[in-house]
Amino acid sequence: MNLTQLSLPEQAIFVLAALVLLVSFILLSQTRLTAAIHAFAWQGALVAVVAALVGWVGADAHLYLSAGLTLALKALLIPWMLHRLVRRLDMDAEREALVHPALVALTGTLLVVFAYWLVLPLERLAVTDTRNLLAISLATVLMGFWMLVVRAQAVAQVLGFMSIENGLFLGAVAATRGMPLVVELGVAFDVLVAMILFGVFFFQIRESIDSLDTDRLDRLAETEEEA
Amino acid sequence: MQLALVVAGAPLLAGWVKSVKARLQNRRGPGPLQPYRDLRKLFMKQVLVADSASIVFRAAPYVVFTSTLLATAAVPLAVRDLPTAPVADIMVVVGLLALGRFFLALAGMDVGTAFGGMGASREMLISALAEPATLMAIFTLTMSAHSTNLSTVVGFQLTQGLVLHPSYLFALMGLVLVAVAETGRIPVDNPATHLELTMVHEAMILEYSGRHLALMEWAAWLKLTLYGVLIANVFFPWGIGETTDPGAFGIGLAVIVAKLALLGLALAVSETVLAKMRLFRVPQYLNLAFLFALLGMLSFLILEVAA
Amino acid sequence: MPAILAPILALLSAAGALAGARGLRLLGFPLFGLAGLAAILSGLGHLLDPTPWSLVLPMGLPWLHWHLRLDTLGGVLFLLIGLVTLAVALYGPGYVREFEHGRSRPEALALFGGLFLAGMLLVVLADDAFAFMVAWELMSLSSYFLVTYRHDQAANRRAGFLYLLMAHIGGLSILLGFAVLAAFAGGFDFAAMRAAEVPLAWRTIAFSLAFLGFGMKAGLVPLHAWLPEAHPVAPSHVSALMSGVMLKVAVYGFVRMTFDLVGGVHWGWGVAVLITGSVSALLGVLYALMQHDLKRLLAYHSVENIGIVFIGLGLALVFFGTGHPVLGALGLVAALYHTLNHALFKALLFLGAGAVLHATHERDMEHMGGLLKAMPWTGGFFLVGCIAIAALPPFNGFVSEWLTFQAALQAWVLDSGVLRVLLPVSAAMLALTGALAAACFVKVYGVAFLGLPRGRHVRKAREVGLGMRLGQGLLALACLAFGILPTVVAGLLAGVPRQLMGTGLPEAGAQGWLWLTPISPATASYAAPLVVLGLALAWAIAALWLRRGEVREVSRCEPWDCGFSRPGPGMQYTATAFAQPIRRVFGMLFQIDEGMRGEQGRQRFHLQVGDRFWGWLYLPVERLVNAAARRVTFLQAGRLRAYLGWSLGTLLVLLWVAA
Amino acid sequence: MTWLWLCVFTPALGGLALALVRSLRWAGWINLGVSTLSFSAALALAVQVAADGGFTRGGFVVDAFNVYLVVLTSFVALTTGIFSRPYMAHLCHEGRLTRRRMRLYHAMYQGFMFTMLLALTTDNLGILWIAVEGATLSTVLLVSLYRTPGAVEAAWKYFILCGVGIAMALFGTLLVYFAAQRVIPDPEAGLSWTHLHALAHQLQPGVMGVAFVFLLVGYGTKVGLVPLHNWLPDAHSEGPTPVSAVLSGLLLNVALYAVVRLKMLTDASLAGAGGAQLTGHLMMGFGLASFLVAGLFLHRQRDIKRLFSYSSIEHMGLMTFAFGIGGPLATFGALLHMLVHSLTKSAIFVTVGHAAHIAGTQSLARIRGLIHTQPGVGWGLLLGVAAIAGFPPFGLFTSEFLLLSATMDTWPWLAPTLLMGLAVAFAGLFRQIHPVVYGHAPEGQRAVTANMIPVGLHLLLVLVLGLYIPALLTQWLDQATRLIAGTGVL
Repeated sequence: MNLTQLSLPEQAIFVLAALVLLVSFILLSQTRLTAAIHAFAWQGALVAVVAALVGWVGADAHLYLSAGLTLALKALLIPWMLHRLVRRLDMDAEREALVHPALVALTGTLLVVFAYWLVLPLERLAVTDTRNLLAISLATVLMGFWMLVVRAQAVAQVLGFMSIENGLFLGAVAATRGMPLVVELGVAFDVLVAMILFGVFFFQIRESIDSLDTDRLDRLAETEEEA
Repeated sequence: MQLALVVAGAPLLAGWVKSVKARLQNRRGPGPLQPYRDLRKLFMKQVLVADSASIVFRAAPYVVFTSTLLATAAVPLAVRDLPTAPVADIMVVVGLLALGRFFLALAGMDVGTAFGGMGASREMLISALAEPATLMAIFTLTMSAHSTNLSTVVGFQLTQGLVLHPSYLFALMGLVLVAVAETGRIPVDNPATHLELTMVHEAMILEYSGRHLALMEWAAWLKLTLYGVLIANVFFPWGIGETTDPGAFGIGLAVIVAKLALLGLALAVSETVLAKMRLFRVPQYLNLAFLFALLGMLSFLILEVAA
Repeated sequence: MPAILAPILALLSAAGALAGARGLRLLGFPLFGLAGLAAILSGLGHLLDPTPWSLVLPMGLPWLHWHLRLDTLGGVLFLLIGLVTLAVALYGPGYVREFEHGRSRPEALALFGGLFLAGMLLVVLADDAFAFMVAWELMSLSSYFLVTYRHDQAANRRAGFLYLLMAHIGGLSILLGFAVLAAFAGGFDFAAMRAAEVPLAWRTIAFSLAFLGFGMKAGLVPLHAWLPEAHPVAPSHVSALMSGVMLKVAVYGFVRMTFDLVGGVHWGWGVAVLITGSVSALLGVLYALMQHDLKRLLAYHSVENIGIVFIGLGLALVFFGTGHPVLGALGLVAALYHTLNHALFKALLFLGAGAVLHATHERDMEHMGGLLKAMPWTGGFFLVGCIAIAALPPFNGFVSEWLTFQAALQAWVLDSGVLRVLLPVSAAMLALTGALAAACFVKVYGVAFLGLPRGRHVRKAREVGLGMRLGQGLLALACLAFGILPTVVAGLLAGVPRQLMGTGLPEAGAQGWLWLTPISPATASYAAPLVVLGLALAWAIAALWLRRGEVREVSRCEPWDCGFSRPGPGMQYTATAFAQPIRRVFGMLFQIDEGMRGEQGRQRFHLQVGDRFWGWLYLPVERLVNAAARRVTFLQAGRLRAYLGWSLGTLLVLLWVAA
Repeated sequence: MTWLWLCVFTPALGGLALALVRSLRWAGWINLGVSTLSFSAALALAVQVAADGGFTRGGFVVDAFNVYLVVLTSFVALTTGIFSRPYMAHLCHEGRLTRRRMRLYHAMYQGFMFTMLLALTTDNLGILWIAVEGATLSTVLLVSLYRTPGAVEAAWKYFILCGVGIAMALFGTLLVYFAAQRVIPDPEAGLSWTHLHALAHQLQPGVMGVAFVFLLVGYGTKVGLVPLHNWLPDAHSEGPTPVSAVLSGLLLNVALYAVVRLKMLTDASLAGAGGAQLTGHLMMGFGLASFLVAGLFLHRQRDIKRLFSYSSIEHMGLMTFAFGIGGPLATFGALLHMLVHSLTKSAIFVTVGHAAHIAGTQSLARIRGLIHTQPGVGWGLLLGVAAIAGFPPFGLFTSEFLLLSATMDTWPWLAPTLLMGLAVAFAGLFRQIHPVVYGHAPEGQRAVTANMIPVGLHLLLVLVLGLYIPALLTQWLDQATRLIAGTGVL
């Protein structure tokens, strides 16, 4: 399809979705924690706005609700919690060196391509006209996953995890105009609980290996058990 | 009847071999009847039994003697179809001899002397290695005769008349070698020696005296005769009596005596020219015997079974 | 009488465990004996009248209940199990009394002993694969617990582990064999399997799996390694059951599977079985000769005898496969006969060894000697066992080997020249085996029971109690009976091939009960009763004739020994010394570690004779598994990111596959 | 219906209540009471279902497939509760746990049970997802309960791996919803399993295929399929023993249950497009891989709980393989295996808990001579291992027997691999356990007050199931088989 046929808000949706993807690239390569947290907050906000716009275009009310939920949770609450944690663990200045930034980013783009290739046959089936977002959302999910793989820092991993959630939510909004309400509430609740637990764990990890570098959590391995 | 003859004749064969040997070594050895005198002397003597010996020691001579006796009973001597023949076929004969050997060896170990054990150990080794060769040789015969009953085998030989079987040649050689080993003659064992380290048979009966010793010796001679008769009658059955009437019997008797005399001669000669071999050469010797027997079997299967 | 009674009684005897430490003696063994009696009766019943007895228990799978069935073959096994069990039940109480105050209490013996017996009986009764496997593994598992009963020695633990492992592998391969048949039969009950039409290729696969599985249990070379480890370490009455009966159950399984279920035997299988059997027989006896631990030696002899049984089975397969049913039947009867015999005399010998152990707490023959004087009864029974296992007339071992020879000697009827050569050669190996076995038991008896005592314990040895003597006596009597009345026994056994393959031994008893003529009177005949009679007569005559006159009395004196000084116990020939020539001759077959140890002056000769197959088969397998295990650890290096990488990779690959 | 509510929501309320109860003694008993209540409700429910079939109401579905799992879950919850009351109390006295953590433990224990039962009974795929994720969240703190470095590490790995995995499952669910929208207009019903199952053949094969991959990876992580299994041994070995017992006995089952439910949908939709084998092949591949790899891992273990967690992976692999084969026989076998495996495995973990308590360590090298020190525990462990190794007359043999014959019918050349794997696993298990049970006990090793009732009960049940499967159970399993495989075995 070409954008010209779409109404302005729809075009806006695409733009914003593209921005979401961009943010996850930023997350991938952003090594300063605080900055990364900000980026994540922006991603949450973008997703929320997308949801709202989709709801406005498709004129169904409950998307507003879930948009608000996302905004509150992903754009405000969680980033705020993370900030507090980072400050309490005084790691504001913490920065983590990426091994091969270029390679990481390149792989990221490959993942995007893969997502597109995968989703292409599916998109034709979508009832909504915002179906192309499915590729973006899958890409975001995979990027989040990839971020978990390349970033050893616990907070960064949490960000990756959360951005996966963002991607999922985007997908839900884009492909199916959101999930049934009870499900979305449940998911939101789970995410919140998860975040709290993450917070607890930061301290537990910190006190066990006085750092948040998860690569140093390698006590439980099979390879060292040379019998 | 015939059994009694064998039993009576056995010492004669032994004596005959001895005396011939003496002649060959140009000594004036004892006459062929010497063994009888020995027996009489031994039977008269009082029996001494080592105080460490158990019941087995005292029972052994009788078991050895009787089992050998029974084995002999199954072998046709002068006449072919004995009433006793079907009781035991050739394998039972072998089994009975083995029984005798078993007790002989046990008796050897009973007193608890070093020599007894040594003799027993060696005897069992030799017999164990001899067994397959014997069986192989016998199989060759029995498979061509389709029977393991000796009288049937002999009968088969007679009926088919003079046929040159290459298999029989090998079987014969194998069996002769085995017989030499089994009866404890040179080059495997030397019945005359009491030199500690070379004894086999003698070492086992070292502690015996009196009638026990007599029985043991007698059993040994019986065994020798038995193998002689076996070889003679199975491979060269001609002249053996078909029926039990006295005439045939007489002829058969004369013939078999002649055959045995010849065999004894051959044995004596070989014992004079050969030297006793080391114990650990014996396996090779018996392998040779087994090889012959196996060749006999193969040549039978390859050359003759088609016929 | 209903065959189900025996296993029920066996299970009840397991309840003896509840009655505390003395329950085994007071409750377990009596029920054990009753179970044995029941087994004997129902076994004989089915030998006399071949109509099978069958029953369906509402157990197991909803759509596959337990089918039970007892036919002639099962009857033979029942008879066998019953006889040994009865003897063990008589023997046991005296033997286990000393355990009641030991560290490992006898409840376990009672419980698992009963389960063990029940398992064996149920294996014979089972008429569908599921019940068969359940009973089979019940047998293995409970016997494993019996093997590890004395688990405070590390060696016993190792033995138990090895035993259970190999039993399990064997069981799995049997299961697979059944599965192959079931795939064609469309059901797991034996009736369907009999009826099924299976192509030769799959038949061969099923046969190979059964051969592997049952052979492993029966202890065929090279899968025998567990046997000499496991059998000796169990309490002796259990060793008697394991060596005497359990191996036979494995033989039963093989016969059932090959001749009955798979059917349509191929002579090629026979060749494989024949060769394996010959090798096992020969190596078994050679390894046995090298042992000086009495029970271990007996265990190796089990390998030998199982080999002989499989020679017979191989002959049967060859003859059936080449269309000579009568000869095949002869081979089968010979094999079953030897199975029966081996059960009797091996159980007898193990009970004897147990009695010696009981009296002297000594398993090493190098410390025994002169036991015959101390324990005349045990000594006498043990002698019977030795003669029987050495295959000497007039005892039972000889008869079965004689039959095997007779079967092998019929090779001339075969068309294939290879087979014609193979059969006599295997027969020759059998002969060698027999002779070596004789040598081995001369050594055993001569060293253990004759000569002078070599140890303190042995000097203090006393004859064992009445029950233990009765148990041995029963088996000794059975050995003699089965040796003297071969015609009757062979006649009974001939019912098995008649039922399985449709041909019996028409000629076997044709000449009356006195004459055993397997093929025809002209071919071969053996009149055991007359032989015994002859022996007795000759003995009587000789004795009477010689005992006359004035030289009757015997006077004792010290041995002459070529005039050497009075021989002490130390001067006797030891078991190791006895076996030395044979060790020299067959040296290449053993892993011999021989030499002098210790510094000058106090040097000691030491000798270790090992089983070559450890190096050839077992250790390599273990190494292989360990290496593989080390390989896979890369999956789990302990780093979370690596794990996440695995997940992501998996996801992407699968997506790529799916789309 | 009331029974269902009672059964599912009692644990939820109980969990909330326990979060408030301060007294330790009471907490333990309340925990027991709640479990008992839920279990009896489950029994009543089962009887009701047996009487007049399953039902779908109020967003819940109860059919033969999940009812027996519900009973199983609540039963294991009960027996583990029986075990854990004195055990945890003892740990608390030893000072390894503070009172606050004990409260956390009890609350979370019931919370976990709630999520399990919810996941089993809900009709809504979304709620299923939420429940499974909830299970992760409720157990992750239990895994790190000891606060040892190892425990924290294990918990973190468990959290991240399962969280991410589950996220994938959510995406899969999303795709299913996406496919559903074209056939089910009502958005609320779009995730109802019953509706989907009814119309599954119309669902878009392409979407469903991709969706299934996401779901398999997602829930498969929780099942512990190689190579997604890495969290499992850590979590099992570092967490408290009752937690390991319920994780191994229940959580894995529930995850597998989810996979199977979704497989049914996917198969139905793929059947039209011809590629019906996709799901089966995927599951067989995963199953076989997990089975073999885990079997090899067994040989290298040094920690007794790790050992048995690998054995769990192995058995889950076996079940996955069986479900992958499909067909009535294999399915029946797999269902039976789920039952007997979780019974046996939870019993084993309970015994292992006592063993570790006796020896004061979890290291296989230092636990010795259990039979001497405490025959009950020793025999329990030995028999449990014999059962888990698939020895008759224990129930696992039955299921493995069925599985093997099914393999023989469909994939004959896979059967030898299966047997080899079984042998390897068996050897690995026994070579480790043998010295632990037998041999001389080290000096000063004392018997402890062990409550072997749960173990005995479980093993007895497994034994009975090996000898005779009651008609009621047969009926359930057969109905479940019909549901999953189309045709039954009877």
